[in-house]
Amino acid sequence: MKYMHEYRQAVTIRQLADKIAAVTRQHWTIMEVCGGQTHAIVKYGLQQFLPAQIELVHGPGCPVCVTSIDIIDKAIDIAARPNVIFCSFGDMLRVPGSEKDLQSVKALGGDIRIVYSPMDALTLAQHHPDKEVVFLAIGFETTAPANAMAAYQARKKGINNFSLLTSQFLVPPAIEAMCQSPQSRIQGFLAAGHVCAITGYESYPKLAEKYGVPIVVTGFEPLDILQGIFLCIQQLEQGRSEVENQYSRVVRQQGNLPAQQMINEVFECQSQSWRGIGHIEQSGLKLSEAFRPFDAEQKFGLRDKVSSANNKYDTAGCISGDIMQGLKKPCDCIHFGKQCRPESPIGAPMVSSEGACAAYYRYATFNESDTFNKNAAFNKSDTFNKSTTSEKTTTRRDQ
Amino acid sequence: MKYMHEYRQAVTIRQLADKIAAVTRQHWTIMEVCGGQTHAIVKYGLQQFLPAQIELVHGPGCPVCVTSIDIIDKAIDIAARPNVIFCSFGDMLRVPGSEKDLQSVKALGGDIRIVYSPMDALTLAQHHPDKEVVFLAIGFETTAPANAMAAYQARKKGINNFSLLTSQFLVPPAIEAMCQSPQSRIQGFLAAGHVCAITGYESYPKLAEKYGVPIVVTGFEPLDILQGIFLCIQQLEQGRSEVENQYSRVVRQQGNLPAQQMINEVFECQSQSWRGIGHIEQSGLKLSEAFRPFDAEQKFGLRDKVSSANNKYDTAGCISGDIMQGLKKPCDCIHFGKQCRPESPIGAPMVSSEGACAAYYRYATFNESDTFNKNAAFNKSDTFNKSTTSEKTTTRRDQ
Amino acid sequence: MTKEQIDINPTCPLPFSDNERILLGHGSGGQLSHQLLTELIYPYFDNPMLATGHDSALLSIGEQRLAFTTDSFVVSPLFFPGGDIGKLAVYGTVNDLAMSGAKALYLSCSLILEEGFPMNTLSKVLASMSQAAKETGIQLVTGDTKVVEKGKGDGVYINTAGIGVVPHDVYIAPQHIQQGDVIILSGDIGRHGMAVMAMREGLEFDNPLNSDCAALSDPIHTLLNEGIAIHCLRDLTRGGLATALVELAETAEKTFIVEETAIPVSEAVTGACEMLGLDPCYVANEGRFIAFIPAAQAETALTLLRDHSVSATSCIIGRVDEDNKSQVIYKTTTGSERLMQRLPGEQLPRIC
Amino acid sequence: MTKEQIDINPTCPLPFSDNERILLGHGSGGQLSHQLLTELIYPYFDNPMLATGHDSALLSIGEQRLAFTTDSFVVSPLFFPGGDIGKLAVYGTVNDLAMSGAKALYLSCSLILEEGFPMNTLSKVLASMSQAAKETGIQLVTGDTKVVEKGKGDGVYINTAGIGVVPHDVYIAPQHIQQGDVIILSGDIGRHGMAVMAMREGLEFDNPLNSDCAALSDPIHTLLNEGIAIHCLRDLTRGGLATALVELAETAEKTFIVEETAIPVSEAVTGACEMLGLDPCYVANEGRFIAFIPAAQAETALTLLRDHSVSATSCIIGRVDEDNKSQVIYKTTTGSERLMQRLPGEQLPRIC
Amino acid sequence: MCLAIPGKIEDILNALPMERTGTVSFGGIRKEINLAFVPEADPGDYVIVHAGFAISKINATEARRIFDLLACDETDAPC
Amino acid sequence: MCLAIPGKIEDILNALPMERTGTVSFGGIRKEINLAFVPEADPGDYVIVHAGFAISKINATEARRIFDLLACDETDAPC
Ligand code: SF4
Ligand code: SF4
Ligand SMILES: [Mg+2]
Ligand SMILES: [Mg+2]
Ligand SMILES: [Mg+2]
Ligand SMILES: [Mg+2]
Ligand SMILES: [Mg+2]
Ligand SMILES: [Mg+2]
Ligand SMILES: [Mg+2]
Ligand SMILES: [Mg+2]
Ligand SMILES: [Mg+2]
Ligand SMILES: [Mg+2]
Repeated sequence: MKYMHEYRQAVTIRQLADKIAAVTRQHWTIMEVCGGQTHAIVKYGLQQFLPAQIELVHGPGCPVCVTSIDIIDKAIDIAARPNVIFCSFGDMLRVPGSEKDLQSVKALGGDIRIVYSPMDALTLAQHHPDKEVVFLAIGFETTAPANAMAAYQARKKGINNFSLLTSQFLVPPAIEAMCQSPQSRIQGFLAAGHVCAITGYESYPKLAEKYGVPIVVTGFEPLDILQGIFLCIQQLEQGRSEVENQYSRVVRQQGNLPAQQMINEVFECQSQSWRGIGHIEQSGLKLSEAFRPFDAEQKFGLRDKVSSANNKYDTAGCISGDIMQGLKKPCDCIHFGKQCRPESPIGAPMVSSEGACAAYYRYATFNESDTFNKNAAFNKSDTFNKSTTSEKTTTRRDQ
Repeated sequence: MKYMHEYRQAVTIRQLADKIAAVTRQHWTIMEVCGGQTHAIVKYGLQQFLPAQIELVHGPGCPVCVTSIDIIDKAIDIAARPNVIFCSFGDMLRVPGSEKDLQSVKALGGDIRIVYSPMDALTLAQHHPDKEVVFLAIGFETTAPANAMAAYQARKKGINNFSLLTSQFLVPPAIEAMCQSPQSRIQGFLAAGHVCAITGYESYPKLAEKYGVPIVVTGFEPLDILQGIFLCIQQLEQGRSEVENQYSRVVRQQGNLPAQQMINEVFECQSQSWRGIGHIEQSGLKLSEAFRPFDAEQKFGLRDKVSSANNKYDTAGCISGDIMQGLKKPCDCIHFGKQCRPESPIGAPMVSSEGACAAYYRYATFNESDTFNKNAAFNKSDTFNKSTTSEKTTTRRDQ
Repeated sequence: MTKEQIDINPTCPLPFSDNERILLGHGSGGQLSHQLLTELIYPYFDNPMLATGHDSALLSIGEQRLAFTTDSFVVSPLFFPGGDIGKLAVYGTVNDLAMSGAKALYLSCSLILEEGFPMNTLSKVLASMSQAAKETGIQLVTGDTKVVEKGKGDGVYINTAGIGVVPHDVYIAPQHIQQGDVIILSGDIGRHGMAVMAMREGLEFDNPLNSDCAALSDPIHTLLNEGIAIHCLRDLTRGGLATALVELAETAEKTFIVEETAIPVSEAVTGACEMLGLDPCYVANEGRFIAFIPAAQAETALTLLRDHSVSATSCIIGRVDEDNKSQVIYKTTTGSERLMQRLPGEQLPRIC
Repeated sequence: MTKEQIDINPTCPLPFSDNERILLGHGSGGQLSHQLLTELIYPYFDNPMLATGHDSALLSIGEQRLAFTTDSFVVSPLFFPGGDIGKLAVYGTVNDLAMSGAKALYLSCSLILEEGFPMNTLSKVLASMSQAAKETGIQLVTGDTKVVEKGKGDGVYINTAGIGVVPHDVYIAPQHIQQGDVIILSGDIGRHGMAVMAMREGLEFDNPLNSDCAALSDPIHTLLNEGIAIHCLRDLTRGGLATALVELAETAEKTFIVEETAIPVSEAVTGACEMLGLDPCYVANEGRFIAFIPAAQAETALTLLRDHSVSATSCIIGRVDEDNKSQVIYKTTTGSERLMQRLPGEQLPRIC
Repeated sequence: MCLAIPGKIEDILNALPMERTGTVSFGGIRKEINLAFVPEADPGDYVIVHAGFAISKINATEARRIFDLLACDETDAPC
Repeated sequence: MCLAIPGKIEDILNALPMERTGTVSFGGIRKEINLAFVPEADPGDYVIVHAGFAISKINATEARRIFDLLACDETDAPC
């Protein structure tokens, strides 16, 4: 496929790897913000092409991972109701709520459908006027225009049996929050290319400048990611902290204006709770006043319902929040590869194949010291520990 | 089992058969009113013990056979609704309505349960307060007290998610209607022992007298039936038309007073439609005013709904009405054993194993001229034709 | 590409109207099952072995004579007095092999599990299968496991297929039934069907009514070892004694005469059948068989059978008559005669 | 007598908590399926043949060497581009027999029909089975039909079991995999799973994407007839290529090295997988196999395989390495290496 | 119609008049049966049961009559 | 997050601005995709598609840049 496979060839990958090795002189910690990038890094074994001094940490950019338990519990509540068709993207079905997951609601008879697009859910609503069709509208800025369009068309066409349970996140406030954290070890960011395709990157220079971090807008193919790392390391070694656009074939500086307009028409900013991380001011999107009739929480009387704080998952020692803030790695978690495995996840990052834990588990790197034992439970002297245990630098780059 | 197997022994059967042969001098046509008796006659081959002059014709005493298509269609309507648990005695599931039967509603997902007793349906209603539980309360006077008790207890205990779809019949008005019919060939009746266990038989003498027919209250075991026939033939040969009680071990003259009281408390008489026969005045029971909240027709807004007159079954040449009035025999029907078979009934009497057609089909008498061809379709020179074709007497006995 | 656009263009021997659908009765083992097989399934698989209507297929591979059979088990409840679906699944196939005179050697097991089925219940079912396999000396050598979505199964369905070896001098088949053969029934009928139904109907029993669920291979092999010339065997399952007799009479093109008074039925089964308006001759069994044996060997055979607990109350219930009318004449307890029929659909409790 | 009162007292090797239940993933052919088999099912049937993890069991009866296998088929939709459940049910068992080097002779067929299933659809399924059986020369000799209540099935489930004869000089099994063997894949992967999923997701194709659903017996028998010393075969079904490789590496206790760039994937499958976020190595196939062949015979084998349309694009995707670590090393298109894993549960479309 | 079979009352489970039930045995089986319509029937008595309700108590003397009659016929003695 | 893949617009199915859709081909498959957010993209153009929506038109010149760059490095020529 054009614009895809040419970015996965061993020859060019090797060339870029050599360029990276040539410029790297110090230890650097870089975060790729987006889970899709994490997935590609692990799937294509990109760590193998990097010098030992480059440490990649994995950001919070996986909506499956950061959607709060509260929302999952509300989704489960709604999906279990008799007259509801509950629509969701595939991976959300396995995310643990405080008691169970959507998959088990389905196993008990709930009408839950996996859709490819929010518009598919809207079409279902048109075809089933006797049912309430609810779409679990998760996502970052990339997905927000699609979710917005579904609400916009529902209102325009008077499809009143349709509603959205929203859990939408914004990237820049999360980056800023991580930069402000005193524990943060992140020295540069690979920004999420598909988010920037919508938003552009005009808000990044002031972040780069304020916190002294280079930010490289980066694509998702192996070659994109390596080039993003190269540009980032080059800046770090040269003492720069600027915004660069590696993904220029897709991302324009001002982003996608019609899509931004749609977001603004349908949504408004709100404080948002990130699973494992906590509240971040102005980091989420909710339906604006005019679209409130399409808000599932309101429609089903769940606006003020709060899940019991005591849940079996987040109290179980899952360190997903630390992982998504670049403070820890999956193999630092005592459950990783033991109780917590893709077939029986404890935390959300083990669910989505973009979640850092699942990606690490699934695409284990080959290593002479036998990464996996036969039962696929990880042993302590794990490949992935290598980089984290090597040097626990907390140095923030100052310039 | 006591009071059962001792009434099925070949030796005593043979003795009674000899007694019957000894008293029979003329051709007599006797109707056993009850389907349970028809079943026993055919199952135990009792015709083989009777002289050729005794012709048995089979009455309308099978509630599965006489429940109107209208009620079946209403049952199907209710049973197909999503929030309903529909309860019925087993055989009713196969009775054809105007388009389909309850069994096919079940096959399409309707929650239909077979119960042994009306009280089981009431218990279901208690266990499923979120569902409407509807019981298809069919039956003659024998079943009416049980149906009444279910309604009585529902009202007493405030089980308001319970209701009855009633189709209840009374025997004496039907006997009188048959006696009044100018075509009737019936010269004596075996009255239904279990009906009389409830009602007693104080209403019969005036019928016997008015229409000049002996009426013998008769039980259900082979020996009971043969004794009933013996007593009836004895009267006929002696020119008497009285009421006798063959089934005195079970039936008292005044019947079961507590059961009668329960019927009177819960039900009131109404004109009733008998499938294949038509309306007979005061021949049915409906819920009285105080129990109207437990009337399923009222609860589901079906009181005034009438089935389309045009239905695929009753227009198909089924002669069930004639059979149940003693005017014809199953083998006179062009469909018998061909399109109409127990696995694919056209009319109701082919459904219940008490229905005359099903009983004839199932318990075919062994006969040298090969009763059945291999496909189990009946050929014309059928055993059962023997008696009907022998002498088409329409003589009514007059005295 | 939608479902409708796919053109599979089958050569369909029977056109059905769009609303002809499978009914529960098509699985009852009676008349509807018979029609489904003879009118729809057999015509597609033009194989004489299928039409023999035998419990298992007889295959010749090289010098070996093998018997091969399969059954799926879909019973509810999964556990019932005297047995469970696991036992049934092993015994059912062992018995079908035994009905060809074969020694059961190898078993396959395929599970269709419903999403949400408790692991502990599965464990119990497997334990029971394991024990039944050990007891009957059959080895489970291959298997398969599928999981279907909630609401598309009933806990667990089990399919087993079995392979056995048939000795060279054994020829057991409906076609070998002879005039003058006696018909031996291995015990009282109706226990399995009534034990299961009674559990659903909430009937209580004086002494627990257990399913007859059992392996039948031991008594059969005793008969063969002792030189009894068995002409035909049939285990009584769905459809009951009556359906088995009618099917064999039709396949063998013989007339059978059967005596109601000779057929043993326990008090408990009688009581339950009378209460629900059922005929024990049509109720399912899982550990009973009928055998067609030359009259001259009848007494010896009975003596041998009665030595096994599973066939301790074996008795003669009828004989094969001279004429060849493919029918079963049933002499009732009152002394009259009538023709036995297949079970039409399923037996529904008769109340009114 | 209630359910609870029945004491079946099983000897359970693994205690489960009451809320451990069967998940859809237990039927995916991946890690959960593997756990179910090794931790629950195998311990009950202490039979070395089961643990070989082979496609079919190898039996010796007298002088004969037989292969015996079973599978249940539960696909939805029943008809999909390039095939249907009837074809799958015949080919699936023929293929499992072929994977032992056996010639498929006899088939059993057991149907579990859901009440309300249209007769016409059943007729189409049977027509398709019939045609597939004729085409592969296997005879359907025994069968069974059950009907379950509406809401306890999914139209039709089909179980087949098959018997085949294994020539005396053929020894095909995971245990015979040798260091230095090449791993041949018989064609492009992922067609069946994506054809079925695309139908559910309403994807359109330039040229219709057909399931690879096919019988694999012809190319296998050509290899055997031409004297190729096949060490092991495995048809790729649920769990895809990756799961098959991992299972064989574990059973054979060998290390495989597999090249991503050598694995053929059609444009259509690639496009659909990229769109839905799936990995073609984990997508189901129904007409592909891998063969382990001595390196010296690799070119001859490829030439022979390419002569059959069903294996026309056969190619070498890897080899068996020296160390015996029971693992599959996957060389990615970028030049990196990682370990291949089993499919964990089922593959859900990944969107976000 | 009206399938009804004889059974023997074994014990009374609920003595409230309108809710009277008891265990009735039928050959080898027992079932809880509603006895509200046979207040006169006690443990040891036989009743006829239909649809879960006892509808009549069996009169043992009357039950013997037909056999006495046939026995009489047999011996040709005046009964 | 935000799995998005490149595809080529083949035709426009609905030209109404807010409902604009077209057939997009991805390797060997085609699917109807919402094009409301890429009014500038026409048949023949490549777009990046996420959750059924085209979110950006691919700039072919920019796409070549990395390869030109690497080719330059290779030859050590000044680019
Ligand atoms: S391995 Fe599991 S428990 Fe540990 S951080 Fe990851 S998701 Fe949480
Ligand atoms: S045989 Fe069938 S069609 Fe004829 S009268 Fe009887 S029920 Fe009606
Ligand atoms: Mg059998
Ligand atoms: Mg079988
Ligand atoms: Mg069987
Ligand atoms: Mg399998
Ligand atoms: Mg179920
Ligand atoms: Mg296989
Ligand atoms: Mg198999
Ligand atoms: Mg297989
Ligand atoms: Mg069978
Ligand atoms: Mg279903």
